[in-house]
Amino acid sequence: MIDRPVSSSISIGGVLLRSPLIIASGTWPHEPEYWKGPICSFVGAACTKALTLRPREGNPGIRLWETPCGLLNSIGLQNPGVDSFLRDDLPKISSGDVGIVVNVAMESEEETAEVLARLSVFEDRFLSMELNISCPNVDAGGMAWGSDPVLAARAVDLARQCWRGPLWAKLPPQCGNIAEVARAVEEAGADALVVANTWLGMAMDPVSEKPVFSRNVAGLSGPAIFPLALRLVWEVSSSVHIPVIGCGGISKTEDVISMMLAGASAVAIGTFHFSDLGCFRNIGRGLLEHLAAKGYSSPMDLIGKGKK
Amino acid sequence: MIDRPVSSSISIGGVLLRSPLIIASGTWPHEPEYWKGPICSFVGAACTKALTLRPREGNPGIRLWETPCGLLNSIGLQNPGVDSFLRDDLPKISSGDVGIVVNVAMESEEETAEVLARLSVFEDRFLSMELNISCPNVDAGGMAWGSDPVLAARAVDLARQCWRGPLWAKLPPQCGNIAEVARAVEEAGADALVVANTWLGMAMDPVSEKPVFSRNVAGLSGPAIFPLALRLVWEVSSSVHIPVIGCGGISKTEDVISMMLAGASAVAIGTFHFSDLGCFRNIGRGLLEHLAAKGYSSPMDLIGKGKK
Amino acid sequence: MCGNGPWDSLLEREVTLTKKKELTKNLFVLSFESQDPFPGIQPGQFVMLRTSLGMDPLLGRPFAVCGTGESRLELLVAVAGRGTRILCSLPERERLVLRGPLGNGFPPQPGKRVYCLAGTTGIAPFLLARQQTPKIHVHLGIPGRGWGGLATWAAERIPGLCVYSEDSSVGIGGTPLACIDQLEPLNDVVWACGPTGMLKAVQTACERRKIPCWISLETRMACGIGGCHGCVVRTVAGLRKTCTDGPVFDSREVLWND
Amino acid sequence: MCGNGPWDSLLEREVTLTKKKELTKNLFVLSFESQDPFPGIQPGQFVMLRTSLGMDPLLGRPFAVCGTGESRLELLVAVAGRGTRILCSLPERERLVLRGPLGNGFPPQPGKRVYCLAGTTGIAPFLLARQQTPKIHVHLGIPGRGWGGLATWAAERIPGLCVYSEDSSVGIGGTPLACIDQLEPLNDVVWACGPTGMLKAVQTACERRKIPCWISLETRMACGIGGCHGCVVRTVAGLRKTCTDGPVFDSREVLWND
Ligand SMILES: Cc1cc2nc3c(=O)[nH]c(=O)nc-3n(C[C@H](O)[C@H](O)[C@H](O)COP(=O)(O)OP(=O)(O)OC[C@H]3O[C@@H](n4cnc5c(N)ncnc54)[C@H](O)[C@@H]3O)c2cc1C
Ligand SMILES: Cc1cc2nc3c(=O)[nH]c(=O)nc-3n(C[C@H](O)[C@H](O)[C@H](O)COP(=O)(O)OP(=O)(O)OC[C@H]3O[C@@H](n4cnc5c(N)ncnc54)[C@H](O)[C@@H]3O)c2cc1C
Ligand SMILES: Cc1cc2nc3c(=O)[nH]c(=O)nc-3n(C[C@H](O)[C@H](O)[C@H](O)COP(=O)(O)O)c2cc1C
Ligand SMILES: Cc1cc2nc3c(=O)[nH]c(=O)nc-3n(C[C@H](O)[C@H](O)[C@H](O)COP(=O)(O)O)c2cc1C
Ligand code: FES
Ligand code: FES
Repeated sequence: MIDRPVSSSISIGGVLLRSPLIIASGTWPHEPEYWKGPICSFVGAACTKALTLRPREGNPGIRLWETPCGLLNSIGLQNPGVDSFLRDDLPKISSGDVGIVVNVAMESEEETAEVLARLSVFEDRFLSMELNISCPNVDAGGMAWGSDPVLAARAVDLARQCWRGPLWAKLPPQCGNIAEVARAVEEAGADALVVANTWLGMAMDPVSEKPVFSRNVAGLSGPAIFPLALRLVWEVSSSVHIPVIGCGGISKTEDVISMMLAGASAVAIGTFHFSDLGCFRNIGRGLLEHLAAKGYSSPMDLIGKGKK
Repeated sequence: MIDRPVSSSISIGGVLLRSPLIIASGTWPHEPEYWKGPICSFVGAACTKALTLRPREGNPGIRLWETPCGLLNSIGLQNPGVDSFLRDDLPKISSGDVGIVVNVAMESEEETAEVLARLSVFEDRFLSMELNISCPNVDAGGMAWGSDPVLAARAVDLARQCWRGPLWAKLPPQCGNIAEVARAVEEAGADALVVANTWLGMAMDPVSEKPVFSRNVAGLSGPAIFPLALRLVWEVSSSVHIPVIGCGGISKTEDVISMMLAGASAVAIGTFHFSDLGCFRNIGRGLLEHLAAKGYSSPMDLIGKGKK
Repeated sequence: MCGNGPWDSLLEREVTLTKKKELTKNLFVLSFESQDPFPGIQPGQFVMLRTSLGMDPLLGRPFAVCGTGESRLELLVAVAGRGTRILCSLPERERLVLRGPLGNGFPPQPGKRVYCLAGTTGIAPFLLARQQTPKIHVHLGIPGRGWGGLATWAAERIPGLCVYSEDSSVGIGGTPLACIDQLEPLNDVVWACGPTGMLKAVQTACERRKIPCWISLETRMACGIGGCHGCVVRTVAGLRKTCTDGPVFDSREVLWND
Repeated sequence: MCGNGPWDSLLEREVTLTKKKELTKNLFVLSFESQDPFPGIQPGQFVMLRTSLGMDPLLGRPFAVCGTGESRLELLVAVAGRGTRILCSLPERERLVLRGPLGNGFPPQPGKRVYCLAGTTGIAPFLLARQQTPKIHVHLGIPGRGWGGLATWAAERIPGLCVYSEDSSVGIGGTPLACIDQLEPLNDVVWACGPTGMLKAVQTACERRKIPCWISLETRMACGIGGCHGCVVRTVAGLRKTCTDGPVFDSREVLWND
């Protein structure tokens, strides 16, 4: 075993990231101090909160509910709309040193086309565009787009026509057959898949005897779902040729290694940094140590190795 | 509000249980001392380990893997076969004071018919028969039966012909549309539904760089999955008229109340008693206190109340 | 923001529980010691506290800072549910993780008389305020004798503390709202912290008497830094985040969530 | 099995960590005190230990009992992963939950000389055995000086303890297996506890020399009481549960899982 310098950088369908750790959409402040400096030193890219054409207030009532090792959320795509994002937020987050993945919530085809047209003007500011066809917290669109191979392909096809940069599609964990959806989306021209979003869950309030959330259901994230997300990554990455980004409950170095062994090219981390801001650094350092101990020169050496 | 004595007993499609807390299949020793006395004082019934026609060794290799607030298992239906169960185990567990729910793993139609014929001789020893069409840990049969409305109906239809006592069908959490499966099973003659079994998950060993389990995937149980199981109970109980037994991750009184508010008539608890044998008593006592505080006379007052 | 703790950014750090004092059943003063000094903390600013053991409970819990010194920090924690029960059951010497200080405190009021109205643990920010500006007037409301331990302890730290109890068993009968009637719109301001019901009542009373009033809100939080959109509150300026736009708001702006 | 603890059944109980002694880096002796007395515990029997704080880690961890008195119990715990790291990081006075004693210990050997072969923490059951039958012979193997603290501590409790180290830095160079060559098939029996690799070597050596031999196995466990089927081991009599059929087995019966 020769001692080679270990690099943490990876490439996802041509997009180069300095680390395979991505900050998951909807979890990171759009404030400049969080897009640079030591807090981001092991972060390969960060996703924005989902954008829609018009500003959205999101869901009323309780939005967060802690569960064992997990978090239910019903934020519901609150965002200032694409124009306000481009005007107010983009300059702030572009001033940092973290690559930006812009997350776009699939709405109607017309609305989504319009959002992508406006984002395209700033295409060079984004590492990639993540098409969110998996939000469980809205009535129209959202998850419905990603739950069916035909609809999912249609969404990605449309996006492909309106967006020339790298295009990632973020799939919902609950669909009849995720491998089929994944293949349909690949064929429609996605450059990578994010597997997956939050899982449909629910909470009841024993005191009021009513569902906690205004929409009854909500999305479950956090360490609780890791074993479930890992299984999806294993399954999807065996069904497509484009890179897969693992997402769901990652909290430690072993989780990242596991995701990559199962076929992921990178991972996105959301909920866990709510409790531990040091997680990117701890995971990143742990990953480098693991690679060195195993004699690998890059995290890419891990991708899919667990299938052999 | 009049102070009435609170009873904890409930009825599931005519089957009377002294408490809505059931011990989930495959988690409780078939030894007499665990089927009587204080350890069972708040237990309404206990399910046996899944039975098959012939003895089964179960899966080789690692069978357990702890996850955040959860447990992956790949036991794979290890059991001594129905004859040995009837000869050696049934006398032992019948000597106690806990009602027995016999769990039967769906195999081929011929095998299952044979198992049910042999069990039928002892029909009066069982509170009910739980048909397991949801085991994720075997290749043939298992979960495949429960993932599709047509197959699920066929399995229950067959069982209905071979078993005259109460028949519960235990559904898998991952099927294209669980409400459809539930309706098909109801129509085929099931008396109650158990929603649900373990969730398909996975674990990787970063050291060996291989999947931990011999069958790659395994079943996730424990508190981690509670919010997911609750959502299924909510959905299924709105789609059928027969009682639903909630199962998945229950660990506290609030969980039982939540399941019942969402439409469950009773609950099954598995993984959590691995860490806390006092859970039945703590949950049972908490439930009685809650009912008294709310002025209810029976846990049945809670069923489906969260939907109104 | 750079240090040599376990994380370069001192936004989050490990601390040691050095002292745990039970004021009354289910109410504790927890004192923590950090390796690195804390920055200046404004009354009303808060921290998120979690154990460093397992991942359940997963999220930190928000608490207003009630005392600081150099590398020392004090919180007043009531057992409200599972998370606080666990935090309050930890023995001294346990190591925990603390994120903060977070949010914006009560705005300084040069030339005005400040009346601080607290509901039970809502006294926390005013203990810190008093440490910094001794001439504030603090009024504490408690339900009754069960909370007497809090009143006694707070009175030691805030000479002249006015205590009210709903059942008249301790101090003056009634609630701190009583004092609003005596305030002067041009010279006085109110700072309030406590349960939502009390804050709404304070808001209404101050509105009526045209007394400037700032209130510190409590909402569920996941991140505390503006990332999750979980803590929003409806205001005249639209939805605002309690963690970064608050937790202290001008009471005239707050429209609540219901 | 009935008492007045938190559960009627004393199979599971709350205990207090009364003393934590660090023998060497990542190796601790933990002493617990229970409200109710423990039943008689056989060497080789184990308990499952978990924190009573959150639900992560979810499962108890199995440890052989290394000492008891009345309502006191002692475990020797090495940090092996996440669960043991958390257990060993708890400060004294913490409350934990303990299930047991579980399983079957080493079978008494009247009229025979008992040679106990331990690999590192595998010494635990023999510390208890020695407390009960002083005339057993105990041989401890450690990798090297890093584990010296264990050897020193164990030697205080087991006068005449034979210590071996693989790198010859402590005691005799080599492993406790060396002593098997000197044993007499009719008069001597071997009890062994330690890592699986060592147990396999002991099994083979005793088989060859026809020395009766009992080994205590380590497998993953969820329940410890025979409910989950997670801890099975392949034996000549088919699959057996380590928790209830073992953890001590006649070495001739064990076929292992690979
Ligand atoms: C800015 C701020 C300052 C606070 N200062 C103090 C203080 O100084 N002393 C004190 O005792 N308490 C304070 N609280 C309230 C304290 O955060 C809650 O009592 C605590 O989070 C309850 O957690 P739990 O796990 O015990 O309750 P659970 O009900 O089990 O908690 C479940 C979830 O709901 C959240 N939650 C429940 N109740 C509240 C609440 N009232 N406010 C916010 N989140 C809640 C929890 O954080 C957790 O995520 C403050 C809250 C906020 C937002
Ligand atoms: C009957 C018996 C007696 C034991 N006696 C002792 C003792 O006296 N002193 C001591 O230090 N250790 C003893 N062990 C081993 C101890 O149980 C493990 O080191 C411990 O469970 C590791 O937990 P972890 O969370 O630190 O490791 P992790 O690897 O993070 O644990 C993950 C899971 O795997 C299980 N696991 C991992 N390693 C083992 C192992 N070697 N044996 C069983 N389960 C394992 C854990 O219990 C847990 O469920 C004994 C094991 C058994 C079965
Ligand atoms: C509070 C919150 C808000 C989220 N908002 C979005 C969003 O706007 N767009 C999106 O694609 N995913 C969103 N997600 C999903 C996360 O990006 C991620 O896919 C999911 O939480 C699973 O990963 P985790 O377990 O690491 O959090 C959100 C998750 C949370 C917890
Ligand atoms: C170790 C183990 C073995 C199980 N064996 C069976 C079984 O034989 N038959 C069955 O229907 N379910 C079996 N299950 C599933 C449980 O009965 C239950 O449905 C599931 O674990 C979810 O509930 P829980 O989270 O309360 O454990 C098993 C679960 C575990 C953890
Ligand atoms: S707590 Fe996350 S945005 Fe306020
Ligand atoms: S640990 Fe559950 S059967 Fe042995």
